[in-house]
Amino acid sequence: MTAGSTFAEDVRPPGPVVSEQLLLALDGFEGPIDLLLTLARDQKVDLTHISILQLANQYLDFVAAARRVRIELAADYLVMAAWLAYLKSRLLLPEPEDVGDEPGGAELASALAFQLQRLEAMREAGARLLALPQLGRDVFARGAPEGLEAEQTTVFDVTFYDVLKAYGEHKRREETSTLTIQPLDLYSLEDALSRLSHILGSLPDWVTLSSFLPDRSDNLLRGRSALAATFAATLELVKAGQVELRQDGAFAPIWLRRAAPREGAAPSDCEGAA
Amino acid sequence: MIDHGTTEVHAERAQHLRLLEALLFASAEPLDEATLGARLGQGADVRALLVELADRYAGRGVVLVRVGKRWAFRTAPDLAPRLRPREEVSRKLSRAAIETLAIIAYHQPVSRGEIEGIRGVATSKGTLDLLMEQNWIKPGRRREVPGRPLTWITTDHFLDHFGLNSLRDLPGVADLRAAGMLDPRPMLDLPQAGGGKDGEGAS
Amino acid sequence: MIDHGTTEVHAERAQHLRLLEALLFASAEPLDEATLGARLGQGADVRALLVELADRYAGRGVVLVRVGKRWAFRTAPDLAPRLRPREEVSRKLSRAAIETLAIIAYHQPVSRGEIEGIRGVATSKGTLDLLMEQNWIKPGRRREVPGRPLTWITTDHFLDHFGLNSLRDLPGVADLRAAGMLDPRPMLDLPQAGGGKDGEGAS
Repeated sequence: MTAGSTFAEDVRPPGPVVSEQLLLALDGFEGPIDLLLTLARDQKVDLTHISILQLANQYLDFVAAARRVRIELAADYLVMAAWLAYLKSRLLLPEPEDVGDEPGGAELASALAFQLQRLEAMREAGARLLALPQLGRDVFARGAPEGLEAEQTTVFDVTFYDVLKAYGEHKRREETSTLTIQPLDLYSLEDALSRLSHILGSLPDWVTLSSFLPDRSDNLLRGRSALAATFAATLELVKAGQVELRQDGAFAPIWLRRAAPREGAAPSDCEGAA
Repeated sequence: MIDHGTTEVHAERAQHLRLLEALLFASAEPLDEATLGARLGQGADVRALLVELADRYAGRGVVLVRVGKRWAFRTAPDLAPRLRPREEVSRKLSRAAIETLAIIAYHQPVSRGEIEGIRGVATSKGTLDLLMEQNWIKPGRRREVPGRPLTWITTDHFLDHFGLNSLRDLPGVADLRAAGMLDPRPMLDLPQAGGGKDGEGAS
Repeated sequence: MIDHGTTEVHAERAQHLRLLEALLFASAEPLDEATLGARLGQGADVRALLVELADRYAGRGVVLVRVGKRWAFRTAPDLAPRLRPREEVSRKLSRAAIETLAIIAYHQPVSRGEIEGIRGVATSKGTLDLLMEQNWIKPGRRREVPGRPLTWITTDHFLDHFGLNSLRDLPGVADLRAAGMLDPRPMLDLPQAGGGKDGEGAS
């Protein structure tokens, strides 16, 4: 920065003095390049013939003036000022011999000139682009396009079976909705016990268990439950010592008789458990 | 002198036609003659211009039509199938709709109230609409009871669609039962007397 | 015999033209030749038909224009002052947005870093967003350099919006190219507003 002010004092810029207007417009600039481009336009020459040295001076003056008026100045402007001061020194001093890869002052200057020209060119291009007839502003598309989408017709996938099934399900629901659960007609253990005890007194000798079964052949379920209940009842009676049981082989008929009041001969004693 | 004048008139008329064309093309709504006249400016015979423009487009892929008192470009009606090809989308019918259809088929003529009574749930209007849209049901006579409710019956298209010759061919409840369509879901296969699985047909 | 044949060919061509006209009228968006070809059916020389149709509409109030590889009917640009709605509420684009759009249009594909290099300032977040919202730009390929920066390119809608047949029709593009203004010249590492933290531009 010191370099900038030093230069500003040493070499009076040939360009116009920094205008107050420009200072006031500082906030409107989009950064240092934008400002440089505006300053360059002040040279009122074709950008291809711009004097970068003069431009650097203008910029440095501007920054110096800006810092006198307003203390705060975005860092970018100061960085650019430093860079331009450097560029200026490279332009004014003879090129050193030993720079190697580093670009020379003239190269840097032309690169900066190109950058400015290109930005200017893009600004002009943007303006020309926006001057073209625009759709919806100057040129219009069809206001009420019919559209090209296929017209969709819905086809319901229902078979006759679906209809019948729906009706069947409906009927069934109707039926089940009035269904009362009927008690199962089963022959109970109590029934069997009372029946057995009742008949038992009149038994002289061995009788098959099946002959005790109530005659309910019309109802298979009741018949089976009677068999099971009667068998369970005989076991109960055996346990109570009132009945003797005998079976002569697997799946053979089961025999029973009233138990003799404590006599030894009971060949079925062990078989009774079978 | 006269030639010059006619050329000018000609050019103006052509320009009017161009503007008319562009205005009608760009508008989202049909435009009436007053609006068009205001846009064309004084001295334009809008009606005559419109007729001329319509003539130019006659027989083309796009035609100028009058909609009420307004004008609009439309694609030619005969091209509609080529512009918007029909596409069939297959969808499942809701259970409620199928059941409603079945009940109408079996109980017809049946009023909406009766359908609801049979189904035990309210029937949405959309369901009957949908079935009518498919041309499966149609309104029958009004029932001569208070409120004179409309009844619903099935259409010939219903018979056609489901491949029935007549409503008499609709399987009866007994047939449905025999076909197992009334079977409760197998729960406990209790051995009933005569335990044969096919004993139900007798009932 | 021959006469009959030619008449038939003639009639088919006329019908193709009608359909083409209707398709383009009916569509809200420009249509590409493949789509049109599919609609016309096999054997239709879509390109030739389009050229004929465009010829017929030349000089009229509505014209057939080519937008990139697609075609659309649009009102004639010269009628703009007569068609433009009175109260123009077109949103003003910011200078940054216009510049960015121009850079993308003329330099595409171009990375954000490159845009910033050209403009000398960081691109505010809203700028690319806004341009994308207008459907004027879209992301292109990533550049195969370190960091793989995303590039930006213009859309077909950009061409449509500005009435361009192709990017070659961008105003002054040939001159700019000839003057080297569109060269992908490596950028000078000038100090940038916004601090140039991403070195994309320098690469």
